[in-house]
Amino acid sequence: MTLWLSFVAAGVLASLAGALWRVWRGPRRADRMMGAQLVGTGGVAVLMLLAPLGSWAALDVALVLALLAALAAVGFVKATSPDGAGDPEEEEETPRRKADG
Amino acid sequence: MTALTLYALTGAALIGLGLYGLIAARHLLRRIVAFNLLGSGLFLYLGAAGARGDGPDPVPQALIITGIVVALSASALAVGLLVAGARLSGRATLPEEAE
Amino acid sequence: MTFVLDAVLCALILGVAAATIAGHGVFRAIVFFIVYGLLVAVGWVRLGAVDVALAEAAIGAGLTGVLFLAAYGRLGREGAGGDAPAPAHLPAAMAGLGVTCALGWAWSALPLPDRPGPQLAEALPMSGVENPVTAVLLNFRAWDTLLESVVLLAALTGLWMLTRDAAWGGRIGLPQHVRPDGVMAGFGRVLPPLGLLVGVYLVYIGADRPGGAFQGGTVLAAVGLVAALAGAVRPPRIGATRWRAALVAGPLVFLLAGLAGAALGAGFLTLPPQIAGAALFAIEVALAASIAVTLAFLVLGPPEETITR
Amino acid sequence: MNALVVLLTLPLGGALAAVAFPAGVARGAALAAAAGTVAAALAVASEVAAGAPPRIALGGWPPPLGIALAADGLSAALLVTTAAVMAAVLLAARHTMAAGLAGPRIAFGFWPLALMLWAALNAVFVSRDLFNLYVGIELLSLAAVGLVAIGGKPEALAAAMRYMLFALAGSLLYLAGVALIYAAHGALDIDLLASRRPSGTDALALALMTAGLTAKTALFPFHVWLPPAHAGAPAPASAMLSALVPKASFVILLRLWTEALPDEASPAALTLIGALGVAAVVWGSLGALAQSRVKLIVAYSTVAQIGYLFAVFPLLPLAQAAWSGVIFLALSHALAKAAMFLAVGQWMAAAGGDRLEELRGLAQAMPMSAFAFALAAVTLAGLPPSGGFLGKYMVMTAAFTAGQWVWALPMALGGLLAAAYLYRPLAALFAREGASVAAPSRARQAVPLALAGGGIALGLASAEPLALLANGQPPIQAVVR
Amino acid sequence: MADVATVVLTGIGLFFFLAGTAGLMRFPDTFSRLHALTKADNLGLGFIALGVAFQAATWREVALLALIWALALLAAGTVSQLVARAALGEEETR
Repeated sequence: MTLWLSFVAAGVLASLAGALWRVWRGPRRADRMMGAQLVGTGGVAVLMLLAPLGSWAALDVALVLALLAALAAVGFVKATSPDGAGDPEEEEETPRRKADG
Repeated sequence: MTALTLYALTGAALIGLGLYGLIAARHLLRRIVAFNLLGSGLFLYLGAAGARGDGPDPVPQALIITGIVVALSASALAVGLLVAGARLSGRATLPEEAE
Repeated sequence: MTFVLDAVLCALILGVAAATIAGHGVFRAIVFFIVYGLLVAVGWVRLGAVDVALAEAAIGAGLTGVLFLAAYGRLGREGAGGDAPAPAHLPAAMAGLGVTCALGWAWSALPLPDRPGPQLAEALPMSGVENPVTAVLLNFRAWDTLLESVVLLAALTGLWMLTRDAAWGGRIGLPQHVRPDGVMAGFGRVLPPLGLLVGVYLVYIGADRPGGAFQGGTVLAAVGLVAALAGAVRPPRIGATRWRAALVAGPLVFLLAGLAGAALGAGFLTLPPQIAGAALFAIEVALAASIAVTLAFLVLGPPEETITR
Repeated sequence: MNALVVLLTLPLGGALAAVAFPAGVARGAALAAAAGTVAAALAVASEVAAGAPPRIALGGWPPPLGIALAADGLSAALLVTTAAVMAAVLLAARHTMAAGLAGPRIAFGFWPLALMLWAALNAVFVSRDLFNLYVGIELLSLAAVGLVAIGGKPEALAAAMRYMLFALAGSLLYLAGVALIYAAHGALDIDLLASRRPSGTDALALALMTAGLTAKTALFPFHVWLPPAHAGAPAPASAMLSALVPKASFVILLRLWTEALPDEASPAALTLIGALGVAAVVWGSLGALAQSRVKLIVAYSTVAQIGYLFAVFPLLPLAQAAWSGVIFLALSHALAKAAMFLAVGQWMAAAGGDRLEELRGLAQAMPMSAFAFALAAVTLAGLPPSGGFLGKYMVMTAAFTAGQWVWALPMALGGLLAAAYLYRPLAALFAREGASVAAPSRARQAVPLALAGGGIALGLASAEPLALLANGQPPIQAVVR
Repeated sequence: MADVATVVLTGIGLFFFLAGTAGLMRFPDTFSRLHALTKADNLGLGFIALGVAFQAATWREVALLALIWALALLAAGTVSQLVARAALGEEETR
């Protein structure tokens, strides 16, 4: 079983290379973030596969990774909005920065 | 070659990459990112060294956790300086390195 | 097969790191850095260091990545969003290569020393916790951790000094705005309760199993950040008294516990074994709260809105 | 309660109070904590002087499991000097860093940052654990960067950023060395390492730690960040940054090369460090000569003075007097440099700037602070009877005893150069032109004067400090050539 | 028996990951890539979680696996919508 689970884990990791190629290529920022998102899911999957191999505590890491990947995605959407603090679903013109100077 | 050696050498390579980025990059955010790579490579090296022998040594793990938190604090302050500087100068580089 | 797994992982880590340093575009470098943190967290699990893996997943991949993304957004706002191309730098390449080769050589020359393992095994039952990493952090090397909690505070105080005088007293971070009935706002309502649970769980189990104040505190900070970015809560004003109390609670409880040991004649930072468990739990809770608030404030950054007095 | 514990915890407690409470209370709490810390520093020094140096295994866990703290003569001397400088700086800042004058932002941030800086210095001076020293210098660096940036001007922010980059790179290089040490020996305690079984990797570890710490100390060629950072901060902050902060990384270096790993101190490596020190003396002095702003002159002078500290390294394993001499140089530089920055701060407040021509004739309006600057200049140039003179005298004696008179040359040359670059501000100050400015009260002018007087007194009453330093002085190595 | 289930289910999971990556690399535009990706990685993760659950010794671990999958589903669903919106406003450059 160790052999099979390591094989699957290595396979998932190897498949992530394709996602990394998308991060490198883009062309949009959204494409890059999608690639990162797939690596995040892949990382969670690898951690799940590692759990029966070594310690089940790896699942706690997977949990944190899944949670924080969601935070990173929100951070991404914010960072690509015009004023760094917006929401792509807002329909009206996003308020320009209020700060002066 | 054992797996530990693999991680230690990866750590050593990350340290070199991070050092290169920290010195060579112009954009300050890239430099701060390089600093984080350098730090994390160092932790990987220390962690691999601590995992030798019988069973992982908890002391390096505690040191690394401390180091990770310190690195985040330093990065946050550096990012703050970068943004505040860019607000005044309109650039994300050091003044003497502006194009 | 496990070796192949490790080899693939290390190759990915190195490739991602190289892609972070090389190439054009700051945004791409940041995304690669986030990916890097994810992969390194997996690496820590492979090295048997689950405590570190938790910290790396929460801090390296999570908060640091969001910090850089937020910085990218803010730079765009200041009209400094572009990359600054850097020519190849020969001395830097030689320095990097030199350090890598030296450390690679050192690995082969490192002796396997006597480590504090036996002393640790002997002391662990008296430390008040069962997770050896937590015992090192909060008891055996408590002075490091106490100073580190002040490092966080120093970084935040320094960061707040970068506020424009006109914005002093304003709400922390950029003024966030979202569509009230939109996906993001909904996300900001659903995720935080779940994350809160995870964070508290990590703090709670830290005494016996991987986890603890730093990992749990970071997850709690992430929860606060999601809530703030998605507009579910508004960050406090920079001078708000209650929040300042939250910032110092952790270091203060830690310091007082240490001084109590000294006052009782046991010595500074000495916890008698009978009460060590309870004392460490109190320290962990206070520390996690302070770490959560401090980290969230660090990532949100100084206030931006102009205050009219 | 143990004086050493008070010394470490009181500034931390004061910093926490200064963060938690509103500005008025914060300042009071900070000053109260400062008074207590000064008393604790004196108490620790008297314990050391009485031959009972305090030593704690924190938490009751002896190394290698726990962290040991210990005060020896070197720590005691630095603790007392730091207490003197910090007391003067905070007294000076009591006025200039109040909310009314500096604004609410600075009034909030200055006090906690200053106390954290102090706490970090004390922690570094007494820690025996290499990783704990890393956390200490990180706290020190972050507080220092915050203080550089506190002024908020574009130059200050750029200077703080540059400082930050050097500090980040430096601390990671140091940490890389610490990691190698732990990997090879399973211990981080200086005393345990002194009796370790040597490993082939120790030389690399020492080289990495030294490279990192010299970047943090601003040794040539890593000095470029220092002058703008120290000149860009408000005067009380500059005084702390220039007088005290470089001493922390210097002390770690001194302990590494003489206490933890003295067997790795090869003559070639020591000569390299010494040569960089000499280059720093020359480069810093020439830089100071080229400046027209007093603050920059004083900041470049720090580059040169740091050079002295490293120019002594080749003599450390050869002659006992070199070790005490270099510490005397460090102590007198701390007192004199803080006095200079505080005096310059008062002139800037009165004259509106620090260009040489703006300062002409200021000595008539502010005789005490002008005299303080002159006394501090005597110390920096190494003229008798100052502590700077005594330090150089000891180093030069050591150089001749060791038969290495080359290392006496920078001491003499640096003195001449210092006299040259300090002549210009003194000439401007004491010019016979009346400048009518609103001078600060005599009590405030007395603060830098007291510090500068301390630099002179160190030379006049040298017996006690020398006796104090003898406690725990590392023996010189059997010379291997 | 449990081992067979694990092998089959994780194998299917791996297949979906490979398919997702292929989609991410081969599909011509951002939106079709997003569409393919979300399906593939959610299914892949689901099958792997299920496969690993057959190795779990306690129900706590099974519950944790389910929680992680649910969290990933929630995050992926939200994120894909937001990323799609963000991509709409972005021209085809960096």
